[in-house]
Amino acid sequence: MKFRFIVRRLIVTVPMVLIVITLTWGLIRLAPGNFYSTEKKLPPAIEKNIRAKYGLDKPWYVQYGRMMWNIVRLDFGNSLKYENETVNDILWRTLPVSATIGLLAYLLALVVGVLTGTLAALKPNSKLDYVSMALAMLGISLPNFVLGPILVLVFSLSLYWLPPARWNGFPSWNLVLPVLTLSAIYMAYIARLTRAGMLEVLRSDYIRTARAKGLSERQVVVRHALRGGLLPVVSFTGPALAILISGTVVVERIFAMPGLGNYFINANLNRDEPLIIGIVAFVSIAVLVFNLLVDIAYAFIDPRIRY
Amino acid sequence: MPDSKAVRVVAFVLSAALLAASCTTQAKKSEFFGKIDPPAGQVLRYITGSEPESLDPQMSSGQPEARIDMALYDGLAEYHPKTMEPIPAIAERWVIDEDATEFVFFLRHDAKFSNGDPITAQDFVYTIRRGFRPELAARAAYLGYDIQYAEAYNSLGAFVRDPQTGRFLLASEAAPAGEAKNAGGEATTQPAAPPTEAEQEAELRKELSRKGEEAAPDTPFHHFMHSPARLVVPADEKGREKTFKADPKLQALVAGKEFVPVRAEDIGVEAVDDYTLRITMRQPAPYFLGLVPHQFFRVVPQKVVERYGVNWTKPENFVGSGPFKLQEHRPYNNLTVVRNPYYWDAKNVHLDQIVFYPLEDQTTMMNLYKAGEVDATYNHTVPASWLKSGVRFMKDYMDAPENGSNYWQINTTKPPMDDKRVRRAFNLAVDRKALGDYRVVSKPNSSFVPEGILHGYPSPPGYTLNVEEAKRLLAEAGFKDASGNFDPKKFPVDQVEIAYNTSESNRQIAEFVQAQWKQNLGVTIPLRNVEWKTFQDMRSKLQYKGFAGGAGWSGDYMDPFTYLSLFTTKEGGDNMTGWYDPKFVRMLDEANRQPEQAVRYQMLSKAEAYLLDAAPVITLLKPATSWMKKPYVKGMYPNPGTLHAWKYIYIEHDQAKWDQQMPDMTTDELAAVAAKE
Amino acid sequence: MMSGDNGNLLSVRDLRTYFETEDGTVKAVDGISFDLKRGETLGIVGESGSGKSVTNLSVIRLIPSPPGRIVSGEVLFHGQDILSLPAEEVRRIRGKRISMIFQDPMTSLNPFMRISRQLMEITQLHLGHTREQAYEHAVRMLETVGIPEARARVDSYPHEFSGGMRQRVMIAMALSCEPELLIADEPTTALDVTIQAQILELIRKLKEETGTSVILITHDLGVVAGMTDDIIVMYAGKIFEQAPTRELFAAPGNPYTKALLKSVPDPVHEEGTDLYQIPGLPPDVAHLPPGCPFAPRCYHAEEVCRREFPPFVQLNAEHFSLCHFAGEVYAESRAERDARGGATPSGANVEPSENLGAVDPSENPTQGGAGR
Amino acid sequence: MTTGGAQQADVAGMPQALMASDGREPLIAIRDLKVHFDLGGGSKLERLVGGSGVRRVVKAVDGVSIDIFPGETLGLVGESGCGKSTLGRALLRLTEPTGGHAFFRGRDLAGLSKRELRQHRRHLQMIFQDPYASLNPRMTVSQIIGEPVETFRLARGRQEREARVRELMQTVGLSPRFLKRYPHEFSGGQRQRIGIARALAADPDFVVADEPISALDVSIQAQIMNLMERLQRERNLTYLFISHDLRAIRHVSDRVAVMYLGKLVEVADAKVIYRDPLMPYTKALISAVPVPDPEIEAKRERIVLQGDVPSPINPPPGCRFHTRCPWAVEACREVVPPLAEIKPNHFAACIRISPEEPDIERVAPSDAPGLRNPGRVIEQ
Repeated sequence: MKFRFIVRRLIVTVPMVLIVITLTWGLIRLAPGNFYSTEKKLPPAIEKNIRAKYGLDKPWYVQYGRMMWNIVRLDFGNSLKYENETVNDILWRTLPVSATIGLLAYLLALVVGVLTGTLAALKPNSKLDYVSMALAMLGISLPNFVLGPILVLVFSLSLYWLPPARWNGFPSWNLVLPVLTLSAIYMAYIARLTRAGMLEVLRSDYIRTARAKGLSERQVVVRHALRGGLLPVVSFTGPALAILISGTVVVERIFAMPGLGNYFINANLNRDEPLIIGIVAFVSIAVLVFNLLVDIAYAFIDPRIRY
Repeated sequence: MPDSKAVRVVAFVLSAALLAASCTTQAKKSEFFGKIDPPAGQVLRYITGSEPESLDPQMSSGQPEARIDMALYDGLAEYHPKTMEPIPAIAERWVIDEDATEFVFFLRHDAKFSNGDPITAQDFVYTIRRGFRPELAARAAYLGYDIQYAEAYNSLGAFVRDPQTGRFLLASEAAPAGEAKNAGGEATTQPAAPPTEAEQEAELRKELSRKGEEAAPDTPFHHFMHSPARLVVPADEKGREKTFKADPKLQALVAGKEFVPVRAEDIGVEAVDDYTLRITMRQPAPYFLGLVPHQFFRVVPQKVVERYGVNWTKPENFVGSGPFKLQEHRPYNNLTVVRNPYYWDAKNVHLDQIVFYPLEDQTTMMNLYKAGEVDATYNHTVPASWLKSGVRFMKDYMDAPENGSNYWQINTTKPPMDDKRVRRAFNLAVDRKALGDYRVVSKPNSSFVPEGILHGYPSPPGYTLNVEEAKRLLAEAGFKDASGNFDPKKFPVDQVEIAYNTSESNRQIAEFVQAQWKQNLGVTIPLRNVEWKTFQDMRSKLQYKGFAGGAGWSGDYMDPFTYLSLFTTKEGGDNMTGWYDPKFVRMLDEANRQPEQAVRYQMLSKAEAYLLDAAPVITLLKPATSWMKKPYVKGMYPNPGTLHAWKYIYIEHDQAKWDQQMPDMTTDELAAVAAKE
Repeated sequence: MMSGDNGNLLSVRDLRTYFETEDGTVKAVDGISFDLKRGETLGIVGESGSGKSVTNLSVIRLIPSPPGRIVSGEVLFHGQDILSLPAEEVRRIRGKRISMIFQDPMTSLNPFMRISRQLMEITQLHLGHTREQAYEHAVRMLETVGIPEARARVDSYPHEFSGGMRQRVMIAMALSCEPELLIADEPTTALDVTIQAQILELIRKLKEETGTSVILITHDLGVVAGMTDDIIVMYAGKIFEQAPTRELFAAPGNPYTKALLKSVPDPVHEEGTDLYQIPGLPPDVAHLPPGCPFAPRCYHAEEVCRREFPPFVQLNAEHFSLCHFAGEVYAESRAERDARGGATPSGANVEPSENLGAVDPSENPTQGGAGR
Repeated sequence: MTTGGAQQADVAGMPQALMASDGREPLIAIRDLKVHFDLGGGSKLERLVGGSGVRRVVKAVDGVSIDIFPGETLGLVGESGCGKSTLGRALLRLTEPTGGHAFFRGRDLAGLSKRELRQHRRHLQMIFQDPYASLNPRMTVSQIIGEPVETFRLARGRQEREARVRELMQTVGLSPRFLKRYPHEFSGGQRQRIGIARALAADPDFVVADEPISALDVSIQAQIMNLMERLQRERNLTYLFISHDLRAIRHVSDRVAVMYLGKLVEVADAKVIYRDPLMPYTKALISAVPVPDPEIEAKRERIVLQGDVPSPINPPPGCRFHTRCPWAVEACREVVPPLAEIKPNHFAACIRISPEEPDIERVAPSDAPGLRNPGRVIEQ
């Protein structure tokens, strides 16, 4: 019963998000420093004014309660650092940036990864297999904070082909390098997953059955093998989209993209509590929803799965 | 599995890519760094540093904001593009009284906001009062605390009034002579008995008669400003109780009195008429003029601010006062400003547009610079590794000295560093020249105030390497063997450590100095790496042992006082050494009462010598600005604060006129720029 | 086309299928020849690694390549060599004229596809059925193999069926195009006894109804005993013995067959004595000794067995054995059978075996010379 | 439960021997043992979101009582999913029973603490179906076999341990040369020998052999069965031999217990049960075994059961076999037949037979004599 499963999962999601938020809130409090502390020490009177302005002089349970009440209303309040911006504004402004980079990267990874993975699996130990898997290894072993600068070095600083950083809307040449950088590892993983998945499926008994039926190789692959072979890719998508968020953090940093990840780093450095809470809540909801979607997709693809 | 083969292919592809990249970079050996391709028209693309916290000039305190605010807002004075000394802006001229407690600014009559509204003295009164509003919680408010009653208002103070007579209690009545913190100069010399109204009147008359011809006419407010300072106590009951607990005498004094909260109107800022602004200080503050160009004092439009609240700086609501106005703001990506046609000096503004890129990652900045996507960067933007690879020899590299000082703090409250001799010894055991050579961009700084940046300031002789003297001092402090010579084994290295906040350059300096001490004194002080916020916390609470590395102070204004005043607060503030000496504070006060700049500098120099002798810090380096600008960007100078008055800057499309080196810093060239029009 | 088939539906001649492994060349099938007449059932018996499955995958060219490869031989189907046909032609034979059932019904059906589609696919491909025709045909086939409420269940997924039901689906699929040859590769090994009985019953029944020839591959001598006309016993990629079923059980002419028969506990005859055990381990097919591959485990082995590869001895018209001492073993078996025959408690069992036994020696009195 | 350190039988819990035993004490006495796996469901919340509201319970073992006597081999036979492996595991508490008792020398294993259980494990060992999956691939043979020796402190010092491992290897027919090899270097049969050696290393009294030969080649099956029989004679072992292979069971067992969907349906001497099965399921089972003799195969009357084994989740009420039983009558759907002594030492669970009328073929078509006189009932 899929509907029941979805409802149950959603019900579980709510307390999980609240727990994550509470933990985050606690951790911010444990960390030393404040959003207003700078290199130069503030006179106590000014510090007091700031604390009063943002309600930091209230007891912790009042602050916690107020935060939770805000969250229940899905209003995370104003950023502390950028006081004329609400967290919701920031989320809505940064999300399209991160989503553009992330989804483009994943889409590219999916297309290239599945294609090369399948071709490699069809001719194991061939030249194509070696080359594509070598590239996949490269993708996996090169962290994006290494790959990004290498791409920049080659394409921006030596060849002057592509801009080395900055967001310039969609579509734009500025997207090429960050998307490639972010995509590489997923491409590599997906290629390897597809190859492994397809190899396993192609070895399986039901593929032998399909061949024994007299189907052509193309029919065997497309009709019978692909679905099972891509299951690992589907289940990878959930965690991948979650990792994607952390991946964009690095890539947004390298390429100075005004996305969620960049804000998240700065929010943490700034101890910008509402912003941190807002992003954490948003990301954890997104991760849970992604995983749920993947599980549902899985159930549609694999009829054996029942929840 | 094809993994082993894959590894080989990976290694090959990687090395090929890197080889290709390094070949192409080396092939293009150039005098300039990267692509030199001026943008079409008068557009400047500039990297400002972090995303500005706020575009509200009163709300920010940092340099990234200062740079943008300098485009969006004008003040009474502007920074000189080379020396950073104040030059006339909205104020055509100004008059400072003899003991530097009163500043009168005469405003130009054609200054306008970007919506065309005229800028008057009332706007400055509003702006300055606003900056001190406690509810605004402006971080930079402390910069103006020397304005009469500004601190009292900002920290929620209250005057004390006798309900019967209606007379306000004076600071001099409560404070013991010589320690009156809030009192003006006169207060310290006045008798403890309260003066009568008549006496106050007479005093004031005498006072006013000293003012020169230029002074603005007298007003009741002016009268009030120059009457003896009133006593200020916390306005809230809790705070008062705390104060009284510490001072029972004060409690007795105020018993039965009523408390009148200090109002914005009580601050020493007065619009004498539409175009005359008078600012009165609570104490002599000749350095205040250096602060006037600071964004905190730049004028904002009252109507717009009050109408839109925190959102007034959003592009759709924005009204400014500077040479440029806000066109687009996409946080963390770009902030674009365009020419403000209402600007009083609009005809002398050369650029049509400035695009500020808020970036924090140095490599990214340099990538953009090299790729020709930006025209100039802010200071300290060239990563150390790039510097070493030769960028600093390029013609577009700027490394002028900076208004800053890098030093280490010493926790003088804990043994063995509570002994002045020990602190001096450690200062004497550092070879600053070697450190400067090692650090590449920084210069050695033996004294505390950076040497040679402030014109006319005679720096006292600081610390140079003298190992013998250092050992002698340590032996004298008790770390000696039987024969009376210094014995490194006696030194309690377990009670001392070098704490520094996580950063590559801090680590390098820490290791270097550690090695110097080991070599020169035979003492190995352990290193401790601490995250910034924690580091900040342990420093301000004096919880560190021995040394806190990585402290740096960049001057708020061009005056030695911005450095020396660090040690006028005992707790809190940026002192963080625990060293406080009333004598030192008195020396500074006396210097500040000197109207003559040269004499004042002499006296400040003496105070600095006194500070160096007490050695609450290890002086080390003065930073260089270290940034880059394309040769076609003209009118932009490596000044000590890397703050540029944008109206002087232009894009030179004639290649022949491009800068072939760091721009000339003699002030004549500025006149040439102004003449260009 | 029909001219040269001698009534044989399938003739395999000197088939060799080798696998390249890290361990060297594995001669999984090494020179196998047999004939299958129309309407007959052939049993191929052997332990794992004996090459029995590879033989049959080779027949319809389903050997995964690499690592496998058919080195030589002919597979004459209606006199036409499948091994030399273009791939396209072979695909037209697969599933239509020769179809297969595999060991594990749990994994042999595509878990992601509805049963109906899997069944329709094959008739759409080979018989040119429209969707509707194919669907109706699928339902009919499921009814034929005894799946209750076939119409209601035809759109299920494989996992919704039990193991036995899935094997029925496999059979339905295999018989969809009324093939001339059905190859059943261990069709009941993964099933429980009661289900095994059902499936064997079903194959038997369908075979009788359609006249399809069947090759039944199994390791279980019990399964082939009741199902087949002829039996091939394989060991280490070679045919060790080949005979009509009754003959083989009554008078095995090869020590391996004999040992195999004795090592299976017989629930009817056996009286709790120690089971005969074949010593040693199955051979490592990649590294075979020069002589008889079974020699190291053979009770009858002599020096010559270890040295020389044994001859394929014809014991009578239809009985062959790969052994240096085939004749002796055969004689020995017959003697044992005669002795046992007299003592068999149930008279019903005696008669047919007596009949069979009586024929053999008279026809081939001089077969089985050890020296050949 | 008493948990005293006394070694002698727990008098209060001492079970009575149920089976004829020639006066022997049973080594293992199983009483009403149950292993239920709760799959959840049926909660209010579930109903709220559209669930069926029925709790799903797998009754893998559902009230089994039987005695196993010293030195005998009890064969436990049944189709996959009938619970025979779960019963074996529950006996050793590798799976925790959810009800009932299992006495070892009169001591209830179910009541033992983890620590006491570890002490008892020495006497109770297990051999698994898949010898590869049950051997740690990262341990050498010497370590695998030596582990129980060490755990139960059966040897002093390394040398003694090694000697014992060598001896064990020889006992199971492995060359001690292979001491330092890893499981993957062995064939299936050899691995099963390793598994047996490991089980023997603790010097047990009782061994549960869970499908020990199913994964092996025919020629190797005989080797392992013979090895096990030899070891039983030499070491006076008691076996619970679990298998779905009726021919193997028949060969190795003294007595055979037939299990169907979590319950025992027939228990008798091996010879008797094959020659003369009473319960319809046993009859069908035995008739389904293919005989490697074409003569017999040709003549045999087979009872081919229709349909599949029902799911052990919420199994059918009444006699669990009634859905497939050719002899089932109305009462079979309702009455759970007790395991009763139909003939001396021959127990069967079927209401259609009784001691008076043991042959179901001769019972009147809709009669259920078992309802009138079930015989000596040992299990409800």
